[in-house]
Amino acid sequence: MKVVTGVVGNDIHVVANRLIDISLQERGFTVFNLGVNTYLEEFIDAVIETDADVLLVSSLNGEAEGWCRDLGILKSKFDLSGVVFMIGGNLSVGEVSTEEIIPKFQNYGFDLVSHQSDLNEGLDELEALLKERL
Amino acid sequence: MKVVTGVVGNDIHVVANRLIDISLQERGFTVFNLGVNTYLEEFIDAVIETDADVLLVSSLNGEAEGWCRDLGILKSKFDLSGVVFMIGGNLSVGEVSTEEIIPKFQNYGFDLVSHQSDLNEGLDELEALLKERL
Amino acid sequence: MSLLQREREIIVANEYIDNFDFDEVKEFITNASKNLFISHKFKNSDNILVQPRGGFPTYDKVFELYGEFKASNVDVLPLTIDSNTRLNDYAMAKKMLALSEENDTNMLNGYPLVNHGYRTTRKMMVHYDTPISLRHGTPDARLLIETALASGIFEIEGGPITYLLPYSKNFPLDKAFLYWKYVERVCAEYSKLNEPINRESFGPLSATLQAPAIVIVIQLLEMLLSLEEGVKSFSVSFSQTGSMNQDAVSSNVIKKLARKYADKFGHTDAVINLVYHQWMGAFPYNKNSSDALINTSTVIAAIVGANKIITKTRDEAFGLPTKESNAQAVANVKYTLNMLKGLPKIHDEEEEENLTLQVDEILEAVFNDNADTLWRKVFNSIKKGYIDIPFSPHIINHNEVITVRDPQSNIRIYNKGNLPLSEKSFAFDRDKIRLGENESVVQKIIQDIGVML
Amino acid sequence: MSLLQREREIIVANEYIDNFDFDEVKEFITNASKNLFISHKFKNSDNILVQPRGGFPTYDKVFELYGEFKASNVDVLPLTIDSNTRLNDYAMAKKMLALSEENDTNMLNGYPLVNHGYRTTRKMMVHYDTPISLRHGTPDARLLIETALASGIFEIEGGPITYLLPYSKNFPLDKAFLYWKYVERVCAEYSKLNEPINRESFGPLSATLQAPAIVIVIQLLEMLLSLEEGVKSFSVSFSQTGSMNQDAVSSNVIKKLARKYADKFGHTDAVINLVYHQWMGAFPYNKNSSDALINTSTVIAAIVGANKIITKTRDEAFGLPTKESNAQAVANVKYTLNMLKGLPKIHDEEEEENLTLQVDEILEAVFNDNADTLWRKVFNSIKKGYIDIPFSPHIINHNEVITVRDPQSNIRIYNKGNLPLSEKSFAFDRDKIRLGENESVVQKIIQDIGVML
Ligand code: B12
Ligand code: B12
Repeated sequence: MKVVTGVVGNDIHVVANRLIDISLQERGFTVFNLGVNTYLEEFIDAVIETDADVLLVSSLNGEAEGWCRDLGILKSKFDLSGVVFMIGGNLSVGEVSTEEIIPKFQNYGFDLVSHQSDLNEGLDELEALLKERL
Repeated sequence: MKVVTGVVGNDIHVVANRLIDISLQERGFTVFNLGVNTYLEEFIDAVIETDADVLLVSSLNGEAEGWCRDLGILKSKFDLSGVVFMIGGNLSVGEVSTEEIIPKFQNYGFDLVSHQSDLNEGLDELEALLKERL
Repeated sequence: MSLLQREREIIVANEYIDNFDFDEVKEFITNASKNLFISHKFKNSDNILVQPRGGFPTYDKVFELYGEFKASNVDVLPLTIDSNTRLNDYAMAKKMLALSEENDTNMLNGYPLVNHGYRTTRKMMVHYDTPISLRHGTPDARLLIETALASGIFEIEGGPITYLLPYSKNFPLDKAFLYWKYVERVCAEYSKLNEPINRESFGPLSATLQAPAIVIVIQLLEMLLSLEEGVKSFSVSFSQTGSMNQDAVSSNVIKKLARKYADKFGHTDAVINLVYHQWMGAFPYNKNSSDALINTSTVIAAIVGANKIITKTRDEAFGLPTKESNAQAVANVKYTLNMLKGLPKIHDEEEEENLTLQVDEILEAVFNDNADTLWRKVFNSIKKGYIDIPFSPHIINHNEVITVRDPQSNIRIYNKGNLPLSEKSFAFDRDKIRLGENESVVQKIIQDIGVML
Repeated sequence: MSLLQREREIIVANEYIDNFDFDEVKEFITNASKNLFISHKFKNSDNILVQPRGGFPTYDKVFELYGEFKASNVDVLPLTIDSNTRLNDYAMAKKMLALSEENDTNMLNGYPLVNHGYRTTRKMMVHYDTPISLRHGTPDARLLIETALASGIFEIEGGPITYLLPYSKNFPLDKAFLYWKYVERVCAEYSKLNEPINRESFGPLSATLQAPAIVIVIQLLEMLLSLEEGVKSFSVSFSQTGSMNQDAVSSNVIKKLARKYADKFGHTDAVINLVYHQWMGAFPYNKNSSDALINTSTVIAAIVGANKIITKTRDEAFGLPTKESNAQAVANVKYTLNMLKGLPKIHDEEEEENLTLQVDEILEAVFNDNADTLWRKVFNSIKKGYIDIPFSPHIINHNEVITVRDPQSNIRIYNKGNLPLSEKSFAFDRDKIRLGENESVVQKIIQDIGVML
């Protein structure tokens, strides 16, 4: 399975990104890590280029809301129906409850949304979904 | 003006008692300090013996409620109508609001009740009342 | 039957308690779980043990409190006794316990252990299977201690000096010595059955401007009086002074001298532990400030290398803490101790030397008293004012020693009263004091009492 | 017109800002209140200055935030810039500012200063009449700094290394040096008009397992690059390491070496201050634990003798703090600093010696590079991996240095990559590392990142 990952927008928090890279590899994924400060277009390009199964976006500094609103538009331009879109990290500026955030990002077009939760639990969810889709 | 003071019941917190003694003297009162661990009967005896104008009771360790319930009975036995009864310090076990405590101790027979408040403000109140009564 | 045993029979024949079965108690202690013994835990732990304070009138409330504490990963459970029981006023305690139970309010500021009795109380102690420390403040604690030990409480705080001078107005001091001798002997006796019973002295005293030298002298004397009777596990203690450096100095000196004097008196096999009390003086009314104060105490305890820390809560200024805030305090302290790493070693040679000198000077005067036994020497020394603590409510205390803080907040002796200090060791302290212009000593003392507000 | 002035004219001719009146700005700074200058406050205060972090998208929210801070008795106000402005993306910042204003939500994680402009911003700064510190993380901060200084913000954080390696993925390093040279020169120029503008370096870097030697090398180099351009007031900084002893060692060494190298390069008249950042790494999700962590940081800052402390809040793990909890954090820190007395002096000769050795070794290699100017030497050293920080997102960083914690939680160099360390000074570090049985370095690193959780 191929995963494209990275941190969206003008966000340079790299620590989680490094750990995610390691964790995905440990779980047997082939990882294309675009690193921090990656724009949505770059993610989509990479997904298409690598024919990835999963796009796993991180956001830590609260910018995600601003950068991900246009995901729907981008998705509609390409046929990405087979790709799982996942986002996680710290998804809002200031403290907002998970219940409020999840539907918002689902509306943007993410299949899996994980706010301030454990990385391993998130990746378990991802694997479960991938299994389901097979 | 003569003041009898002390700490009621099985309460041995002496620090406030020392400061009250000094503060009363500084304000020109003649002080009869019975110290800590003083029972209600002893206070009343001392008031009568010294012909005091004020009985100023401290309680710090939360026992006051238990020891002061019978003040009314004691007061009714003697003619103490000219004496100002005051109590202050920390008047309940656990955290209880001042609004709840003041009427309770007024019912017991205290003219002035001061819970967890500043000593000087309390003594100002006392002097104001004494002036009024003249 | 030994004399002691005869006295014990009399003590437990008290109208407020059910019949006392010494044989059963002996058997219970012999077979008691090691986990109930703090002496065992001290031996097997590298970490500072965390012990809160706390006690409520009813069994159920204490049971719940312990549940909360356990959930916060507490190391040692406290049982704080109410102030009536402390003054042996079991009648009043009984009355207030009844009122508390009926109305589901707290009419007592602690657990009336004698009234509850050991058969009831032991259930709770065995249930939690965690060391319990008895905190009281009782000059005549004979019945209380019998009940405590029979309940599975294997650490007993107090002593003839530390539970008298700050805790009583006129209880006869010589009696206190004899009653505590009884306590020591009972503890020593039971110590042979299983792990040792730990005795702990109460270093905070009146918790207000206590000079380290006097605190340490009293700690060492109570330690010696206890070891003399056969106790094998003893904790000396002191409370946060308000100066981090003075805490470190006190810690270094008390550890060194406790070992030295224990050995000197032939108790080389006794284990000595150090207990640090979080700030014991007047607390701020702002609860966030209290949290900050408590956390700072924790950091200092770790730096000075205490074996146990006794905690306060953010409710301190207001009244007995709720079980929730008490448990939260434990959780916070545990977090801090866990997270706090790379602790430096602090030494201040000059301060340590002078403090050692002061302690040695006072102790020498005590030992030189010509009474025949140690407790009588100590008794005489207190009467003479060789030992004199500020803010004692007790009539025997001289009340001549005056202490204030220097600019670094170290507690310094301003007036030495009858303390047998040399000019040199006294001048070391006194010369560091600075009074403001037009500042009276009384004003300074009032300010210094409120140093944490 | 000087070359610099010509460059400045070009910089401020930006489509996102109104016209920039240099003469008016000069006059403003010349006559500005002394209270706006932290350099002035450093000179006239014996206490650690307390500075929170904080910024919101809209003017009104920052204004309110400052009001809260002032009520908590803050010493230095922060202005944290949003991450779009940091990467010179003024268009995105403008869009998000508009959204924030319309919907009264925060669509930016800081204050987009360039979009607001200096005329507006200055009103607020003059109103509060308190030193303000600019916190950004911008490699090309030329326009931002012009705007800040014109607004009355007289402390500028950052530097070509510390605001690049942790804050950027691929911004060209050589450009960063030149752009920061511009910043230093503008600061130096304005420093002649009134009190000096203070420059501060950002020691926390990526806030994750930074080895003290590397931090200090970078601090000293940014200091020298700044003083070289005429800056007269400079703050070096570092953040809590996780080991109290390592913090004390770092503090002693950085203070000593900053003075030494400043003097050595002829800047004897420059004032050097030390700033301590409360824990900068991953925060616990338990807010009580965060309070405890923050308080512990405060105690350490006081012990190590910092001149300023930069605070965090109990909301750290969750998101930008509310103004209330931010102000509460300041109040708590102020309480602790006030109450904390009798601070001991901590020294660890062996550790200090080795850290000094490591710093000197790296600096020697940097200075020995045969480029003509200091900034080029530093540039080459980073390219060669003589300077290499863990967890930098930047492509120029070698990412070969690996650090982990020893059992006392000191950060130690496990893999030195190209760091020009002697066998001896490296072995000192490396020999202290203990991996658990079957524990991989990666596992250890993950655990060490989460050391405060
Ligand atoms: C270290 C740090 C920094 C370092 C970053 C260094 C670097 N280059 O990486 C420095 C100091 C440079 C920094 C800078 C800034 N930071 Co910062 N930073 C932190 C901090 C303290 C720790 C982050 C970290 O490394 N954690 C350790 C890693 C392992 O954990 P993590 O990042 O939380 O990731 C875990 C989970 O989120 C999850 N996860 C992450 N992604 C994904 C994805 C999926 C799919 C799943 C399932 C899970 C998952 O798994 C990870 C591993 O457990 C956090 C606060 C905190 N969390 O304690 C703030 C924080 C993230 N920073 C913040 C901000 C705002 C900034 C700044 C904009 C400055 C500012 N205004 O204060 C700048 C950023 C500039 C920019 N362009 O982005 C905010 C974000 C605000 C918000 N969301 O509301 C935070 C939350 C602090 C705060 N409360 O204000 N920061
Ligand atoms: C020091 C102290 C001790 C010392 C006392 C030494 C001594 N002999 O004096 C020691 C350690 C020995 C001690 C023991 C105990 N203490 Co104590 N102690 C304190 C502490 C920390 C400070 C008290 C103090 O000295 N304050 C400084 C003085 C100057 O302030 P103050 O006492 O508050 O008095 C001021 C005002 O109240 C006011 N005031 C007082 N009286 C009056 C009267 C009038 C008319 C007016 C106007 C004003 C006024 O003016 C004073 C000056 O500003 C308080 C908590 C706190 N406040 O921080 C607990 C506290 C008073 N203790 C408490 C308790 C329960 C005990 C114990 C029973 C043990 C236990 N169960 O925990 C034992 C008491 C045994 C007994 N028989 O009484 C509780 C009381 C609980 C309650 N009310 O709900 C408190 C509040 C702690 C707590 N939160 O649990 N204690």
